[in-house]
Amino acid sequence: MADTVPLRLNVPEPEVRPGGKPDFSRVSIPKAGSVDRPPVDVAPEAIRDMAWSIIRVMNRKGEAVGPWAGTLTPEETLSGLRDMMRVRAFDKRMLMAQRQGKTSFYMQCLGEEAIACAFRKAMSDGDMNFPTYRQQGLLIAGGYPMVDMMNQIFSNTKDPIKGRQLPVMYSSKAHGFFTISGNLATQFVQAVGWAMASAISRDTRIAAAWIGDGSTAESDFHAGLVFASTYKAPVVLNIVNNQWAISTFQGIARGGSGTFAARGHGFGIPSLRVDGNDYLAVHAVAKWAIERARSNLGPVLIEYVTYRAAAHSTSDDPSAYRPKEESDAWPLGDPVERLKNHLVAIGAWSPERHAQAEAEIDAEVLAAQKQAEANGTLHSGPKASPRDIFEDVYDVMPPNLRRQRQEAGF
Amino acid sequence: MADTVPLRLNVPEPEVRPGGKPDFSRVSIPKAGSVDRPPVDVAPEAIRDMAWSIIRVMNRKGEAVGPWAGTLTPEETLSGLRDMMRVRAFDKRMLMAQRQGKTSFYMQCLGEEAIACAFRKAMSDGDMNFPTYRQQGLLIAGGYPMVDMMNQIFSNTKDPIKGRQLPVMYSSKAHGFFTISGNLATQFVQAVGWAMASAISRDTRIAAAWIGDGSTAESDFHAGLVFASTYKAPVVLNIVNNQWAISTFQGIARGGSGTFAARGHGFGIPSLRVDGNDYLAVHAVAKWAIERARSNLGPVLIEYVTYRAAAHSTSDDPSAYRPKEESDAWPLGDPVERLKNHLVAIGAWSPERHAQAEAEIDAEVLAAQKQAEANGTLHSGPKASPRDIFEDVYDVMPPNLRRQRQEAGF
Amino acid sequence: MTMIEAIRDAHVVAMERDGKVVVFGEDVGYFGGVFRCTQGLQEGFGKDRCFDSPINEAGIVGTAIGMATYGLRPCVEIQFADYVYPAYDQIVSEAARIRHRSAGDFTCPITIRMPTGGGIFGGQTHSQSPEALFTHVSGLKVVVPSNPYDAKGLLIAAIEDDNPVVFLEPKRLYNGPFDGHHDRPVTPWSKHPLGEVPAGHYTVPLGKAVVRREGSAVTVLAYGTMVYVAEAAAQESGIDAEVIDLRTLHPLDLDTIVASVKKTGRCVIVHEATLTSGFGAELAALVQEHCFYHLEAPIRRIAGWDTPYPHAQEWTYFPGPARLAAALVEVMES
Amino acid sequence: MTMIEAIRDAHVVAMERDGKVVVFGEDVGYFGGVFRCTQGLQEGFGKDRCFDSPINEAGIVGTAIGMATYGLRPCVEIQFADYVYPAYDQIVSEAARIRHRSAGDFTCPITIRMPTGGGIFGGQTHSQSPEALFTHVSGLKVVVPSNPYDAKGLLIAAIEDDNPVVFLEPKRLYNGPFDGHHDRPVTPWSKHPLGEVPAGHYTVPLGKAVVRREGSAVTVLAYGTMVYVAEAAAQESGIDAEVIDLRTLHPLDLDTIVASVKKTGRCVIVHEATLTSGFGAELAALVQEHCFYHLEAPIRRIAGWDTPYPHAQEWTYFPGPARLAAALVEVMES
Ligand SMILES: Cc1ncc(C[n+]2csc(CCOP(=O)(O)OP(=O)(O)O)c2C)c(N)n1
Ligand SMILES: Cc1ncc(C[n+]2csc(CCOP(=O)(O)OP(=O)(O)O)c2C)c(N)n1
Ligand SMILES: [Mg+2]
Ligand SMILES: [Mg+2]
Repeated sequence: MADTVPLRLNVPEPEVRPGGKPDFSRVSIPKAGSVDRPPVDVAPEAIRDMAWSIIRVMNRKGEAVGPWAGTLTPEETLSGLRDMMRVRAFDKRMLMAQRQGKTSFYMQCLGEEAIACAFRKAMSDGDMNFPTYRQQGLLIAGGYPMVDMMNQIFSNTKDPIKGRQLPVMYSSKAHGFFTISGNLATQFVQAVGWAMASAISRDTRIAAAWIGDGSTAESDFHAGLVFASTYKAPVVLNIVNNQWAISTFQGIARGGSGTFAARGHGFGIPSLRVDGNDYLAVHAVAKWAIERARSNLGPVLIEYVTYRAAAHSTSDDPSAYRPKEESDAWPLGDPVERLKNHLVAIGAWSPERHAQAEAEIDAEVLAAQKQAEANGTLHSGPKASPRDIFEDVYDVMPPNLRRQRQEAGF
Repeated sequence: MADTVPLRLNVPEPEVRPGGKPDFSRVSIPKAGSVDRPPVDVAPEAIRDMAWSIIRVMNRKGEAVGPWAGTLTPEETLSGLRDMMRVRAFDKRMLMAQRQGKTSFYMQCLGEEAIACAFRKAMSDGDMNFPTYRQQGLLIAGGYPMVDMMNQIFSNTKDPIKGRQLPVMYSSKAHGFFTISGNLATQFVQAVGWAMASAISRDTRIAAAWIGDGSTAESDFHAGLVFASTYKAPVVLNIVNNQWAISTFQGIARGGSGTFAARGHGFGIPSLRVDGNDYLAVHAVAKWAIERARSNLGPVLIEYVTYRAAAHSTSDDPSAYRPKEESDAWPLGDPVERLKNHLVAIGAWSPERHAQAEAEIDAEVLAAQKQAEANGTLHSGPKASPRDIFEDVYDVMPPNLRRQRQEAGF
Repeated sequence: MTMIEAIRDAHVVAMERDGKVVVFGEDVGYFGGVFRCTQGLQEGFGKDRCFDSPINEAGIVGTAIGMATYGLRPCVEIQFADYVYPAYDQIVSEAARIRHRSAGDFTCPITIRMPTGGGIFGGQTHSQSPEALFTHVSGLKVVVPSNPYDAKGLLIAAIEDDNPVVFLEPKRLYNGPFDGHHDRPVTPWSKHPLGEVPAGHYTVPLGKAVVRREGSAVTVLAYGTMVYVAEAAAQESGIDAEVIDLRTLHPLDLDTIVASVKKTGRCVIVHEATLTSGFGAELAALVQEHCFYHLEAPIRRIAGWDTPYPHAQEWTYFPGPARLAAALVEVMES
Repeated sequence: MTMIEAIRDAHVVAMERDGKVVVFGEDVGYFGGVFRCTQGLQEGFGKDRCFDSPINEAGIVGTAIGMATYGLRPCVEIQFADYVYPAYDQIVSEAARIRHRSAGDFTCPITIRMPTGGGIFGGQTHSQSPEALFTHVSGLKVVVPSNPYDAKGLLIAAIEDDNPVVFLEPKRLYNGPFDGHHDRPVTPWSKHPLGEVPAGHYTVPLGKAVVRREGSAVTVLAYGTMVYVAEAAAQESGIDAEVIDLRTLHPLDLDTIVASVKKTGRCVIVHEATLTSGFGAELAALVQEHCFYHLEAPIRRIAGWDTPYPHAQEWTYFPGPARLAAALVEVMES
């Protein structure tokens, strides 16, 4: 062994750090329309390469091209644009509200709007999402009232979850939105269980699991894949790769596999990779995956390639760990802009109507905010009841909690 | 959705259960010598197919053939045969000792002897194994005294771990054998950490992680792969696929991936599959993997295809869940018989010498047992000291334990 | 009926009454569990009501949670309580909190069964009693049956309960009421009145303790195996101890405890788990708070030592009748 | 110096003295941790002494264990104590037991740091105090510093200790001694004597409590943030309370506690964690056992309620000076 060279720890690093010039030349981006669309019952092995490619529909000219194009009418596409614009306007307002001290915390999904919005439109009522904190698009595109979201964010008297949870941790069974956990990845395997339950019950509903790139490193991700693979659970396993996990670039979670979609290959799960900033591509891929799951063909894994354009949360300042210009350099562009351009290109939309829609949506969000603020905000106005924290720990309050509630003076 | 067919849960089942006729026709077994031997610095992607194949060296005639042959001299091979015979004789004796009430519990590795024995010979002194309870071969092939193993099994006064642990849960740092845990899979990620430490320390030593087919479902398996992949840890990740996890066949852990080796593909880890009952193949593959790891080329994953010929442990009766004849039907044969035939085929061995070696080894094991029994067995003779259970909880005994030891009367 | 048979029977009753009850875990399907508590269920109810799971405790509990939020009532087995830790996050951060954090929008009616306790030469990883790690978690119920009758009734109640229930089965009691005299043969349940288990549906309510032995001198708080150790210690010491079998640790039947200690003026707590921060600490804290002016002696805790559960020396670790009897004598003398 | 700076300084001192000390965890490398406790370490010591880890707490602790058994001294960060549960199995079944189960053949000198406690509107997953889940596990040491001076000295001691140490940092104290008056501005550490932190190497020994406020009427047992709540409650109630800062929960400095309670005859325990089976239970059990004949009133526990830590109502949950003062008055009156 004398002539063996000493070992060295490999610590992956992003290409650039603050001060450096953003460089995404390593991200190879296939042409829109260039990736095949296999039949939904394709064998996983036959589409291996799709885990290293990127399904894209909109080309630079804004045209929808290739085999994945055509899953939405122009009206549906326009409604999709409006959903994304709503999400963006909502985020902007709530960020401001947090800065004004009306809530303790906020998380935007800036740049990632297409993913949840388009996915939601491919689902059916009754299907269930197990989301992370960055899928507000599922609620907004699903018609959940913005004012209820705001009530939650403001922890006010109409907060559906009674002030108990951190802002943005929504819950709505009726809207197919599982109660968000602050603990990363736990929902991933729960989604698989929900899907197994649907199969056990000879139901036709499917589940969708959501996770971030960084969180795929968590062990519950593995548990989800193991159970989904073994029982062929009717679940779509979504990985939102927005390049960052707080300050940590995706290479730390990903390791040597090249992509997150590749993780599915260890389990014989068909794995697709899609341009997460291309609303049409996301919709088409989601539709394909949901159809496959609902046809009892088992789970599908999808990696959405996107970029977290904003800070991780209001507690974060990304300029400490990545160049400010990185977001602009991101080669897949902005999802709202791109869908707008597409609609303009096909003659269904115009810059003027877009500006007008923006104004309408701003007004809509502002109206919702006024309505929500009337129910109070975190530090002023009416409040979620302190007495309420003793409820719902159990279905029936046990003696220890009754004693404690009394001691607390309620 | 009205015309959607109801979903159904897929619960994988083994081909046969007790009463059925064993059928391994699904196990496709490549010819010995037919799988290529790539250079150690090969790109993982280039050898993908090896995760669905089986590297084999010994053919039916007992010849060592193909590119993986030739890593051992006849003398080394003979010493390997003796190691396996020792392990087998040891297991047989200890099983009997358990039946005689000299210990509470025992676990054999019948049919799997080649794996640990051959792997050990490919390692260097200073390398560290993180084993499961079925790698006694690592100790025996590494020259750890049988009598010390027996002292542990009998929980007697010379038990190196002082009666504290279940039998077979050995520990020997000096022999590169990490203290076995009863909790499955925890060691897998620890091995990766040890390897990372070696790299951080600019050392040249590598680690080997061990896990069973069933235990790959555990989350620590994932944690191990994630960290190994990201930091390119110098570790060989060994999966012993002996077809069963107590009563559960390997399909429950494996799911849709076809093999366990495939798991590595999700992480860009080169993954090999080898005939676990072929001592020569195991040695060659282990050597390749260890060389790769030691050359700072990162982790390698190896799936050993074998069969758990005995009960899971002395607490188990496999006739309740698999046909008694299944073991005999196992198409990869018996590792001891096969290596013996090879040695006979190359003229280095004979049935007579084999019978003689068997007798010698039996005597050796019996002598060790006598020596160990002189130090006591679980229920008779001298005993591990009760006072000792208060030691080693911490480096220095804290006040609560001092009080308790006193209360216990020691 | 043995405790194993009673548990099996509880499953059958629950599964027959409610098609939403599903059962899974490691080796629980075809084989029926390493302790055989689920034997026959797969055959009787089909592979999608009872099945083998991969070896991933987080996955077992995590999928069960998903199923429960769908509307099923999973009852899952962790092969040994010692292996529940990988599932701890799913239990603590998820099962226990889903109702509260969603204000009842989602609920999580799951039962998590696991064999607990030592005395079978299982060493540190087949002997643990982790109940205190669950009693500290609001949102969970924690149950420890001590006999076949209770095991069946409590398990049915647990499965029917709308909250997550951790159900710890003292494995040393599976086949008979073990009192800690490991050198004597164990009486089988067939010879014990609590081995008489009615057919069909009944429940033993969660949250209710029971006085197993009336007495006036000192109250012994026990659960699981320790109930029989306490009975033996009372008898052998000749001290007229009142033995309370807690049955449910959370919610705790404090009324029964307080009434007894106020009557006897003395209290000894016994459990097999490690002493420090064990459930006995909570019991001692409550008893001294609620019975302070009635106490004539310090509350004593007899428990496993603050060490891992040893293999060869397990009877040194196990809080048997001799240790408990000595404590009773001591408490009577102080 | 703030507590964050003190912790950073402790890392620097430990890493400079011993090349075997390595530091990793989520966001701790380039960025220096979400609370910035490891800022500058990667730059100062290189990428293989301080680095970002994948988001897998079991992996962080599991690899740290492997490294420790190799011979390094890893000091790892769990981003919030609320996220330690996925690592619970590695801590409980492995780190805590390796020395014992191998009879000292392998040892596991690791430090697991984590910000703990609430009061920052973090909701149920950024506010928890899980210390009792570690004090029940023999083989672990459990430390909770309450000020910059101690934080540095205890952290250096923890890193140098040959046992696994769980090191809980009350995040509400990072920038100043918070006494529970959330409506008042917090005094920065620069204005507090315990914010004066010597340069270079020193240790505060594990296992030694300290009397923060001498008093004769009642003993208050506190740690972390509650030390300041206790001081405030004493002052505001006018009751001459003796406030003990435990600093290390395991091993516990029982002598200091017992001496104080024997002197005052009364005891109130306060912690932020949920009441039932919290560490206060163990303290109450010990105090009544060791000071029974000196106690003039029941020991009271003031703690977080048995609910998840709520977001908007966190000050209802938080055991502030008003609640503690009321308990002091009550204890004095009974
Ligand atoms: C179990 C657990 N560990 C750590 C955290 C702290 N944390 C919150 S978000 C986050 C990063 C997640 O990154 P990613 O999965 O990529 O999602 P993204 O924020 O990019 O959408 C971390 C480490 C947590 N919430 N839960
Ligand atoms: C965390 C944990 N869960 C469950 C068990 C119980 N258990 C012991 S061995 C075993 C089967 C393991 O099968 P496999 O990994 O295939 O290894 P083999 O026994 O076949 O060598 C199980 C479930 C355990 N020891 N630890
Ligand atoms: Mg991300
Ligand atoms: Mg196996």
